[in-house]
Amino acid sequence: MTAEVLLEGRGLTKRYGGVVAVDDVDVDVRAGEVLGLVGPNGAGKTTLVDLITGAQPASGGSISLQGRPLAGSPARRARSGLARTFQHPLLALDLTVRDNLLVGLSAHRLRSFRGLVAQMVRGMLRSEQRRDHEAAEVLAATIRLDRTDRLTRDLTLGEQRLLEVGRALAQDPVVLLLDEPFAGSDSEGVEGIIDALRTVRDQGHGVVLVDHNVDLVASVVDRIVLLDQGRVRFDGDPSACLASPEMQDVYFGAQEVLDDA
Amino acid sequence: MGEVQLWVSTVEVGCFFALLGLAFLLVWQGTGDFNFAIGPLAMIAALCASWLVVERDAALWPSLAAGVALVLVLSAVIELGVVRPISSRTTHHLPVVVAIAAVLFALMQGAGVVFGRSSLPGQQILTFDPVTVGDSVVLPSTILLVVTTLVAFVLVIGWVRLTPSGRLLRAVGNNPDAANVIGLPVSRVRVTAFLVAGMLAALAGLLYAPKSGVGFDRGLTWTIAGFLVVVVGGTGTIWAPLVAGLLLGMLEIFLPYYFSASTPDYVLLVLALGFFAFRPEGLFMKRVRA
Amino acid sequence: MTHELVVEGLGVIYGRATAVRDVSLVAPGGSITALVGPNGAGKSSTLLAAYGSVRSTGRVAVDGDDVSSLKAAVRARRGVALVPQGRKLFSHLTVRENLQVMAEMLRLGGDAVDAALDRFPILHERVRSLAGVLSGGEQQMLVVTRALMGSPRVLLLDEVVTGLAPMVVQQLARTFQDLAAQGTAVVLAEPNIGALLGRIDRGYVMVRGEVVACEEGGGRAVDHAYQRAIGVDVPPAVEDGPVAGVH
Amino acid sequence: MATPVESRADGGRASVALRRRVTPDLRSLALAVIGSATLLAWASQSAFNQDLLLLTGAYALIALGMYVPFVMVGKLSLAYGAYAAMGGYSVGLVASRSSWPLIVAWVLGALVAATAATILGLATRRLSNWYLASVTILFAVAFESWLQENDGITGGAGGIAGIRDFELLGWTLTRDQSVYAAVALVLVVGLAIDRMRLSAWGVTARTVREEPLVVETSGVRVPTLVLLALAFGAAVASLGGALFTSSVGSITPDTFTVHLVFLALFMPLIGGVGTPWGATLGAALVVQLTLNSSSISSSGTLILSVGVILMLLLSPNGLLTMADRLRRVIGDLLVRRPTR
Amino acid sequence: DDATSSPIPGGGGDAPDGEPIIVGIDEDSTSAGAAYSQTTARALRDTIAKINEEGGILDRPVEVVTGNSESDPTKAPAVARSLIDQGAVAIFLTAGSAASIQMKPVLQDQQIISLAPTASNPDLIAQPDADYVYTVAPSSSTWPPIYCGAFETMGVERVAVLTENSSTISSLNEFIVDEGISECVDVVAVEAADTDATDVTAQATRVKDADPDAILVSSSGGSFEVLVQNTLEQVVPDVPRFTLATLANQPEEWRVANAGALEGLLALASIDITNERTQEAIDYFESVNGDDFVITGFDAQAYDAAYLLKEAIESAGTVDDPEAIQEAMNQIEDYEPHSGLSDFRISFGPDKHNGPDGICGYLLAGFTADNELGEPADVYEATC
Ligand SMILES: Nc1ncnc2c1ncn2[C@@H]1O[C@H](COP(=O)(O)OP(=O)(O)OP(=O)(O)O)[C@@H](O)[C@H]1O
Ligand SMILES: Nc1ncnc2c1ncn2[C@@H]1O[C@H](COP(=O)(O)OP(=O)(O)OP(=O)(O)O)[C@@H](O)[C@H]1O
Ligand SMILES: [Mg+2]
Ligand SMILES: [Mg+2]
Repeated sequence: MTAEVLLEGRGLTKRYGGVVAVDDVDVDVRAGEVLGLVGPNGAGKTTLVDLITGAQPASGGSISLQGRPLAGSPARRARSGLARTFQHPLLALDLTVRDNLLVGLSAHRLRSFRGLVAQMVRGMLRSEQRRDHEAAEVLAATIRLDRTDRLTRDLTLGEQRLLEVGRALAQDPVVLLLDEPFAGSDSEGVEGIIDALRTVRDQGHGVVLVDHNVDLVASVVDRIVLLDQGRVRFDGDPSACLASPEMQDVYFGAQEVLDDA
Repeated sequence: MGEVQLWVSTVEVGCFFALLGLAFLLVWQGTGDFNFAIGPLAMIAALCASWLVVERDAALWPSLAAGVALVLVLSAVIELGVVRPISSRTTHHLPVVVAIAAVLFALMQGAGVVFGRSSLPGQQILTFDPVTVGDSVVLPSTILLVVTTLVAFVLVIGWVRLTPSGRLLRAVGNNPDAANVIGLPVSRVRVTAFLVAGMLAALAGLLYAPKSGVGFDRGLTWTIAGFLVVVVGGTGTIWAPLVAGLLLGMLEIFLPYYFSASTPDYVLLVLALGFFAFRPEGLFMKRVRA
Repeated sequence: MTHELVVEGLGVIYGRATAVRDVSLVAPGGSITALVGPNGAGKSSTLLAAYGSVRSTGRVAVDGDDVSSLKAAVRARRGVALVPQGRKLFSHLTVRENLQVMAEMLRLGGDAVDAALDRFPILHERVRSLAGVLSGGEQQMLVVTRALMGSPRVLLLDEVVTGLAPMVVQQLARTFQDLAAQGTAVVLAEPNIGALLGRIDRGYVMVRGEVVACEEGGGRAVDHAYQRAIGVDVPPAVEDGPVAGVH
Repeated sequence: MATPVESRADGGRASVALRRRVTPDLRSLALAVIGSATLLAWASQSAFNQDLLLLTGAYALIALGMYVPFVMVGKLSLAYGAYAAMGGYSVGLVASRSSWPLIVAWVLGALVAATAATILGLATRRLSNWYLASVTILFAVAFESWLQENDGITGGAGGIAGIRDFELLGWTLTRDQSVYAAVALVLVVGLAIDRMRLSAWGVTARTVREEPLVVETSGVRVPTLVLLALAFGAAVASLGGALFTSSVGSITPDTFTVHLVFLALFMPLIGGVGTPWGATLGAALVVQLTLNSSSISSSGTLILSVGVILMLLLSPNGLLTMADRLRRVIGDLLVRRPTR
Repeated sequence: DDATSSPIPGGGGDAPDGEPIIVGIDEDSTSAGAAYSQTTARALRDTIAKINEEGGILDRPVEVVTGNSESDPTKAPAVARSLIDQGAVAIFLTAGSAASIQMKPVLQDQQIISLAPTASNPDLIAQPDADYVYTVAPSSSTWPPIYCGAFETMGVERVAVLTENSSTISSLNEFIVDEGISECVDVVAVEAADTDATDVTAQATRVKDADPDAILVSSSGGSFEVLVQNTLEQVVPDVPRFTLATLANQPEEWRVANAGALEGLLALASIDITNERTQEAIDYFESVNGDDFVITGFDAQAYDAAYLLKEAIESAGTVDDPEAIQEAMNQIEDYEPHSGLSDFRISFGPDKHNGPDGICGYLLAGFTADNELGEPADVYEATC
């Protein structure tokens, strides 16, 4: 592949006391690529996403986005073009679906100090902003969530996950990172999410997709990285990955994890 | 040897703060709310006992028991009659905070109406002669307060850390939703938290009152003191309030000694600003993932 | 002995919204019963109502005894176990304490916790960690372990394989099959049963709070019923879908 | 007022409302104007009522100042007494030390209060609410001490008295006019905040209250947003202090105390968290209950706090929310009846 | 609506009729100031009842309206206006002085004669807005000579001051300490503590370190003073202590102190039982409140305040002309009060809005071992 490398992580490491959750990982995400990140439980996938997005400080390594070094707070990295969802959906439960989408949609206007002040003043002077609401409705339709006036608290977990993807999408990111978006989604939700990440890819942006539904992952990604115990065990073509011995070994279960009593 | 007297006072005030803080912390651990009524509850225990003794010529021990009993009843009423119905009917956190603040005022004013608005003397529970250390005097009430505080901390720490019901308390406070789903007795635990906290507050009020008497307007001051203790100590461990209480006690006593009376006001602010900037979790805190 | 869960005319209402309307189902011991349906269909609400943690109307019976009026804790002690959806654990308590709390609610003996911990070696390594620092899958393992502590008669599993790697899923599935074989009534709620297709004996399809189909012929038949119910044209012999095969 | 719960309303009706010309903020404003007109008519009956209305205006501004940071962003600051005092002392100092127009004092007070709020917010910017609450309460206490001790600047314990009347462009307001001006000021600020709440900024701010991490990962600097809210709130509260001081003509260190802040805490909740107009309604009720009620044997604060508890029990989200629900129920009945 | 009005029933035979004269009382019945405000307000009502029995003022009955400012400065102006709205031609200020001070602009604007029976804060009668405000209690500037006299008798040369850090007290201290006792003795330490302090050991210890011959406690009484006295008793049991006037007027606070903690404490008191006029007041109050009644300076000062108002209105001959009443008030000379020593007199003038002439409004009395106020101490007797 010759496409431009958007996100480049080198030597990423995260230690918690004695536990090494992510161990010297190199990771690339190219333009127009969906990268699958798979691995057994506790392999370090979520931690790696956290390190990239700045949700947790790294113990070592460096990251760059579109050639520029990526550092600092999550907000700062988001401004550089990252957006993510969380393994356990993080939403404003007491606001409506539309409001949650609005946060993503309006984020780019609020990212500078001037923007924050200007929007605050504008908010005081102007009545309800209809265009924002229409944009939210359109977005809701793409992720197949209807009734945007519902309180987010009243959504099921599956719907919340969908909504979270919608919010991340709304930020129009350069690289979108999704942590187990398919978990608990029905087939319609799955299609909504797949549509969404294809859109992002087709715009020449990158997607990192973490999920345990490997067949589904393999069917939508362009490349798979297999993590185990914080290290990269395989990096390559999805179908090759599925068939690889590493995958059999650490993921599909040659070894017993569970003691059957 | 004036220094010794200062240390005696530090320990005394520190223990009082620590007990109030512990009461705050228990409710926080069990319910996730700050029970701002802790100060007035401490005040009411002391005021009720003194009122019975002074105005009604009641005997000492029944009066003390009545003070404690009243506070326990009030604690249960606060939880069952105010906090629970409100939190079950709204998803916002604010109404509960505000309701508890309203309880704070209602208790203070109510105490003023019932027990009168003039101060009453605290009741001396032990009446042996003051102990002299150097040329400083340690009053029986001080000794009782300190000993009770230490015992209370040991008991509460043992309870919360080691016993099933203590574990239950932490579980319910940590994730009431999960507790509810798997069927833990959430409401019983919450009431217990309020009751034990009320008990601690009552002890604090009764044992500290001999120092300066007690009046209905003390409630707010005591609430703020207990609240600061929890904020400085953090909510991570049960013994944090003891350390934070003694620390605040030291500031309250030694700053006026070396500087002026208003110095604690300023120093506390500056320390808090600096402290929070560098130790954001308070003194003690455990972290988990978002 | 073979146990049985019977639910009759179940209704669940949240405020003004009706989540479950007149749902009746039977989960006989010895088999794994699936409850499938799209997001928001009311699967979780049904399971929660059966366990007793949401208020509901209708009848719930375990082995013929009506438990509708019992609180969740009592039902749990009578052998109803639930793996709830989402992160329903105590993140500031250690792994061991999380299990201890449950063991005490179930009034189990002192060695119940250690026995439960043996189920997942990963958890055993981390008994002293706060549950909140575990990875998503590790947390799910903890929740499953917690539910299995009391040797349940009825096992209610809400999206139980969420976040678990395939090998764990398959081993868990085997455990559930074993339990079922020993007589436990296992109910599995999933919006997407791909990964468990081969393990399911029978199932119900729920849509918008109501049961619309009951299928006795195994996982694939249940899935077809589901597809039909949500309006997907299912050709008579579908072999591959977006499903994780059995490895 | 439809705003507080329109978010809960079902989709169909809300989108119809959306298409209406009259936006929710204007509908709320219309009701607020009607309310104010009623109050003005009542105030014209006596000088005492005028005083109460001015005090209501001052409290309303303090409560509105709390609304944005407290209700919207969820940041509990307890220094609003100090911020109001800054507005008040600014008026007092400018009036007694200079011949500048008093409007300068209002602006100065707002700037000083906003700066103080920013500094306090900065120190606790990465911490949970309770840290802000404790730092601000410490600040309020220290500030009160400072006002008392620095006679040279603040007039010490006696404060500043004999403050001249408010004048604008050489035109001194009569008492009637200042009452009207105060009401207008509250209406303008209330409308601004109501609009702000519904704007993209407001939605983001309300998300901060619930899940700051969401806003953070969308690239918005949460600490900056919070600081803006705190500074704005402080500035509005200082206007309340300035209004009070201008109308009374004097100020002392214990004019605005921590006690007042706890009262102010009640106000947004009494009216309802859904809209800033709730805060103004709350201010009016607080003033009526604590001042305009028979108070020889009973305590206004007692009535008020018990009232707040009862009200929260009946309608945890405030009176306006309750009124709105009532309106909707009645509306439903009226609409449905013919079809039955 | 806003305050209850209570017509005082005429007890005697010739109860005046005619249009009542309305006077207002700002009584703090619910806040921290309630402890003293309620006493004063009750005494005022009693005294007004007596005035009504005696034929009222200008042969018209006097009616009292009451407002409650809760000693809260933000509410005080509105309370003043509410009393005025109800027709009050004069107002008695009995709540905390910070609240009373905040009322001044309203009183000035509406030209309402106001008397503060117990306030000693000079700021209350300081300009601006003080044309209509009068105080009756000995102003704090008259207190130092009494202390100085006692110091001299007792051979005290080094005095330490322990003071409350409140608005009321810190302005008093200017007169009592800075321009007062420091003229006659060495003030070796001035220690302050907050009103709501939970502990004053530090201040007491610093006082001790200064090695004084005597200690003056400057506070507005209440639990703060008790805390201070308890602590001083503990830290410096052997040093003689002095206090201001408030504690002497708060019998209910005495029992709050630890056993014996007040013994020997010398307080300013305005009750001299040997004073015949005081006895007259005591007799009246006892007839109303029962024989258990213990008179305090607050009662006597309230009694005088009511009579001073009566005198002013009667000599003005009208209640409708505020300036005339003010004029009459300023003319009052050598009024014979029911507090202080028998030589004590009260006069007002255009620039003298604090009544007491000379320093004999107060005497020094010592506390007994039972924490009760005893006989006048023989350390000093003020002459006028
Ligand atoms: N704060 C922490 N302290 C100690 N260990 C931690 C902490 N956070 C994460 N870990 C450990 O790091 C490892 C990696 O966790 P991570 O969440 O990245 O796994 P994952 O690949 O996302 O797994 P899953 O598929 O189960 O979500 C886990 O074993 C976890 O227990
Ligand atoms: N606490 C609640 N308050 C209000 N409505 C709720 C609540 N919980 C669930 N609902 C609503 O009830 C309906 C059924 O929800 P439930 O969680 O039972 O569905 P589910 O089938 O489990 O969906 P999913 O597959 O997404 O988990 C949904 O429409 C949901 O929005
Ligand atoms: Mg993960
Ligand atoms: Mg579900």
